[in-house]
Amino acid sequence: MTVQRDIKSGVNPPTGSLAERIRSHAGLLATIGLGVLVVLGFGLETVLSKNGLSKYPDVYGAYEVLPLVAGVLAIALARLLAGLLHRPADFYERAAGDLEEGEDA
Amino acid sequence: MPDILAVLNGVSPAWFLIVAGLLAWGAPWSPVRKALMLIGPCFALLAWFATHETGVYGVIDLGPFQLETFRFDSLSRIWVLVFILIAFINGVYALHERNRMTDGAALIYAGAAVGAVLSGDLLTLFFFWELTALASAPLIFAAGAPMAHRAGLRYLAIQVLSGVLLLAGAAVWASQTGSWGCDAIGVDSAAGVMLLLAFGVKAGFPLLHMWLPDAYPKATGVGSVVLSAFTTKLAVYALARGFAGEGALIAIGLVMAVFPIVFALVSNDLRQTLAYALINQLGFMVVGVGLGNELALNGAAANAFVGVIYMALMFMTLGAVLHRTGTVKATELGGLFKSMPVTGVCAIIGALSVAGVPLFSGFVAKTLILSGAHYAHNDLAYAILVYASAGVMELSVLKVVYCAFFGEARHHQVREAPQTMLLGMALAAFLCVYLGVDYRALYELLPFGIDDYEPYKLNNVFGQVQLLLGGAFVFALAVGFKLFPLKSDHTILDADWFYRRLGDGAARWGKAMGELLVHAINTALTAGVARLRARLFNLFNPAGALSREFPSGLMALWTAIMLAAVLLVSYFSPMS
Amino acid sequence: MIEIVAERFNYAVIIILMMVGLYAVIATGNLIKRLVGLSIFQTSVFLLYISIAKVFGGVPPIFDYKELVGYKIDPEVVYSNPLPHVLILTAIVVGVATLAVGLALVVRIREAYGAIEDHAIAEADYAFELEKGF
Amino acid sequence: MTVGQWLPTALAAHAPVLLVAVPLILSTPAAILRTGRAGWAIALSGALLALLCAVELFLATRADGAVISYALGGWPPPFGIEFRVDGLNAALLLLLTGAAVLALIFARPSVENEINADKRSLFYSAFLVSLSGLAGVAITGDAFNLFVFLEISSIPTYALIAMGANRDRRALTSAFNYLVMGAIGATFFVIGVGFLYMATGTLNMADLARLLVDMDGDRVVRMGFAFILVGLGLKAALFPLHLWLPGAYAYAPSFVTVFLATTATKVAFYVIIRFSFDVFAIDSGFVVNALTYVVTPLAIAGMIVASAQALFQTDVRRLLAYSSVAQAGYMMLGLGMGSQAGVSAGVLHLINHALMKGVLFMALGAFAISYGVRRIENCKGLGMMMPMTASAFTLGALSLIGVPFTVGFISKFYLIQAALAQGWIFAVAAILISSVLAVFYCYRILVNLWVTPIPEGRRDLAQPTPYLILVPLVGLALANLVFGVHAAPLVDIAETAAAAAINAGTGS
Repeated sequence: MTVQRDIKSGVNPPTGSLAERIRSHAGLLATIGLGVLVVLGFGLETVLSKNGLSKYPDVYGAYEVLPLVAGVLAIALARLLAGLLHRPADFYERAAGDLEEGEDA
Repeated sequence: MPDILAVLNGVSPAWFLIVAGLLAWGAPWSPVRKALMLIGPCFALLAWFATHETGVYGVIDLGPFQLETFRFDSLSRIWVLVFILIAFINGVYALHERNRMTDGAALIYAGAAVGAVLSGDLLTLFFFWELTALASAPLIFAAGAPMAHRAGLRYLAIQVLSGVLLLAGAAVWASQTGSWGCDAIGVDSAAGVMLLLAFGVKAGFPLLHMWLPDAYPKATGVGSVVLSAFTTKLAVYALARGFAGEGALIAIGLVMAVFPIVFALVSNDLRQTLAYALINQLGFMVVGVGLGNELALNGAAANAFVGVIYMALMFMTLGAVLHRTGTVKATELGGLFKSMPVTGVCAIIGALSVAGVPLFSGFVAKTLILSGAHYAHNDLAYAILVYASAGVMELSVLKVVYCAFFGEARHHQVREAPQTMLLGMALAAFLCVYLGVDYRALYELLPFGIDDYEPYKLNNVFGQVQLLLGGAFVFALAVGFKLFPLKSDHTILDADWFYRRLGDGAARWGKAMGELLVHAINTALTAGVARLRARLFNLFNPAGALSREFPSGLMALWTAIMLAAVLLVSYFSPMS
Repeated sequence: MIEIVAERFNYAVIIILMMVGLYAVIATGNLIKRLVGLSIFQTSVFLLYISIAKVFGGVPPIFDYKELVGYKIDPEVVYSNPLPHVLILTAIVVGVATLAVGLALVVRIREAYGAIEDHAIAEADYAFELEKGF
Repeated sequence: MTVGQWLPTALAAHAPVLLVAVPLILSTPAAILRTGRAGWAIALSGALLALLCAVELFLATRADGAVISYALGGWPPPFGIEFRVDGLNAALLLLLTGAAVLALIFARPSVENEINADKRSLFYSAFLVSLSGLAGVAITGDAFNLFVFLEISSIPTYALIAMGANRDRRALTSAFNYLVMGAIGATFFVIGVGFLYMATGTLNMADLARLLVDMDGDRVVRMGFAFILVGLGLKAALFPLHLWLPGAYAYAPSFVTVFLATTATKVAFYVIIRFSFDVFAIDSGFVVNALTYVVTPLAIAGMIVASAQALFQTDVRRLLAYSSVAQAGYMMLGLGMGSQAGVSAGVLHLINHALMKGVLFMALGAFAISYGVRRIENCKGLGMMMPMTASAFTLGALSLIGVPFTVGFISKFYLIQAALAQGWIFAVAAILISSVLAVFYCYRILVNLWVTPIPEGRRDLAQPTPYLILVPLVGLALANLVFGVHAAPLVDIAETAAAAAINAGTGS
């Protein structure tokens, strides 16, 4: 057990099998893969359709951009909201008097 | 149909569930209760199959009015079926649990929900409406903690309030129209508004929604599964019954589909995240009901059907996590996929269904509502729904799956969930996939025939996949740059602040001021005035003059006053 | 003027008695006095009924008895109405019975509480209630 | 006179007078015999005979508009005293005698527990007199005779309440209060009758009704109406004239509370209905105005204030007593509407309230016998110890709240409907608020009954509930349920009664 942990500790990253290296960078690889797919999707649409991005005019243009914008927007909003409305976890419990000073949930 | 089934023709499935629930409540032996939890839904399902013709059965004649306890038609039967299914799946899922309170309560709750869907008049609806409230509260209380107790009381109060609104609205409605029938109502009258509010409380309308993220995360692991399934979908059914095509519902539904997303993203309690995601789901259905065309109504029904299953699946996986780790807080979980792979797979299937990935059940249902919005030429609704569905809805379920099963590992020493829980989850997961593939089976249940509708058209699938990929990409980027998920244990204020903090604070302030006032009276008044105070106290305290044993003098005075009142009134009355 | 007053003198007295009786019930804390007030109040009603029965210029409704033809009522003579008198006899009996029960109760109350003032009794009850806790 | 279906014709012909006379006569042997059991047997047989007569009268008046008139002593009305039975008081007589029989079955164990052995026969004797008086009030057609019966029923009631002094001396003061107020109420009534006599020269109620139709503007008549309404309001515990009631219900012996709660105020209600709708013409402006502007606001205030007061009680019976005041508000509200639907709903609630309060007070009596329970916090764990009784109590409480499939729901439903027919949304709101309050005060008891664990040491005190209590208790509890589901018979009775009250007034 201790031996293994020594090997895997971050002192010497390049060691270890390919699978392990993939696993440790799974997040990055997934992000890149997704990015490629998204770009591919838009590319495909642009190539295949006559009027630019909108391949299916009856489905409102390049609405597929929406999630990108919306996702960014939502996460930004969420962070803003968290900053504004953020309270300790036991906020209500303390307010309601379930918890006294110095007591934990 | 076999002859055996003919006996059950016209017997409301609700009774099987309720009777099984009552028996389970009384049965002290766990195996008996577990058997009842499986047998009850089975019989209910048989009754559902046996009643193959639509119509009104089980009319109870109460003299002045008639209670229609079993109205079986194209709209109600799909809801009933999914309620029975989920009651059964929950029965399987809960096999490991030894809790007398929740077993019976879950069955009665399911029965009440089925009964409410099947009720043909507002009085019957009210009865089952309140029964769902009463039967579901134990599922929250059973969690045991004082927090759960308080949340359960808040939940119960709000649910009962909804029932009272319903009864009041029904009474006014009946007095205006002379009918207790539970049919199209509309918001033109005061009664209609009252009924809409009553339904809206249960459907989680904006600002009326706070009971949902408040109570669901505090229920027991098993309890939250059934809680997520019945109450809100029942409300959607009631809305579809009474307010189909009501324009206001589109706006309400859109708000419901959008605003919870932000809360879902920042909530630390994963079950709370799911509760917000549930409101978002409900928003879709409410928009579908509000649009009111056949496609959209079908979409609302289909969404309710698959929504019950995949939301239950999500709650089941988190229930399993809770069972093993004792927590569902994002900050305390992570990397569970290694130790609970089956649960993890089920969660992923659930998440894919929620997100609406093609070949999963969410896709075939959600696309109906989107098409409905398109068909109605409601561009704004369409755009917002797209935003809410593929873009961000996905984020919140991705967050649940990511926080619990991937990311930084925090629990190394847990076992896989119990076999029975896995079986329950597997059943639900199977349905999620099956309905996504064999979507005709789902479409045949819908209230309006849609043989010609084809969800798997190239543009549809392609567009949807693109949406999902975009959402996933944003999520992955955000995770990569450590922008998300937020890693802190916190409470995010929601509308419940108004009553939990502001209302509570006002009550506290009032009490403190009252105490100060009493104190001031106590100290400030001199001996001469103290006599008056003593009198006041004698009058108003529990043993005081107003309730004490010696009121005959006071009473004689009242008599004189009342005599004067009657004399005055009768003296100055005009002659008829 | 005098005539009007004289004509209604009875009713004035009745109203005064009624108010006196009711006031006594309201104002006094002494249970016996309260019963006395009640009696005055009831008596005013007896007077009311008897006053109703009085017909000005009427004679007592006592009829001559003539053999063979029975009672003879003289159409020339104005009689007072006998019925209210009869009624009020019953009411008096009822009033006496009520008073008797009331007095018996006061005796029992005195035995139980050692007091017949309502504030003393209320305080005793209050103390008892406090002892048990709300 | 209609020939009876039940009794031999000879008896049936005299059923009205027998109904009153039998209990009155039997009270003497009950007093003389001096053993509790014998007294009980005599009282029960008296009540049973009265019940038979009541059933006979009830059946005879089922036909539409049927009226039985019985001339007492052979003097024809309007000169002699008349006993007059129609759809309205036939139902009340049935309720009265039925409740008396059930209460008496309950009485034996209860009285043996609470009353000294040497007083029991006198106790039953007083009860019989009281029953006879109440029956007389309900049956008589003569206004002054009604006053006499009112006092005949009241005076023994004061004594019966005072019998509770064995357990709590406050019974004495409660009885005294009731006496003072009852006497004032009865005196007010008799003043009112005096005014009516001044104005019309008759005391027969049917005759009065005939004459009063054309005397709308007469101030003496209006004065009489005011006195009669207030006097009866006192007897019926109309808020705020209810102050005698909580003490009387709380400290009287259990049996007396059961009997009073199911009958005494109900009879006073009947008289209010009789006078407001039958004797005085309901279309007179002053009656309508008094009902609308005085009775209705007070009824609504009573429904809410008394329910709120019930919320803060510690003694279970006081709690239910305040709830009775609130329920009286419901009935008054029905009357206050002045419509046939309103009166019908009021009468229905009158009957239903007797059913539910009968169950509740009987169950409390059973608790008191087995464990001496009187306060709410002492109810802890009784659900486990006495499941049958506690279940019956729970059923009664649910009925009180107005849960569907209980009688409480039916009458509230009719009340709401009647209110809506008038367009009285505020009345509907008041009913709902009062019901919510009822939920809370019932919740306080029910939680103690079922949820809280059995306190240490109580298990050892266990005593089985006597069968003589269980039988009437369960019977009444089931009646709550049965008539809640199958409401038609009671509704029919109430509607006949309302029709009798209103049509008799306008028709004659």
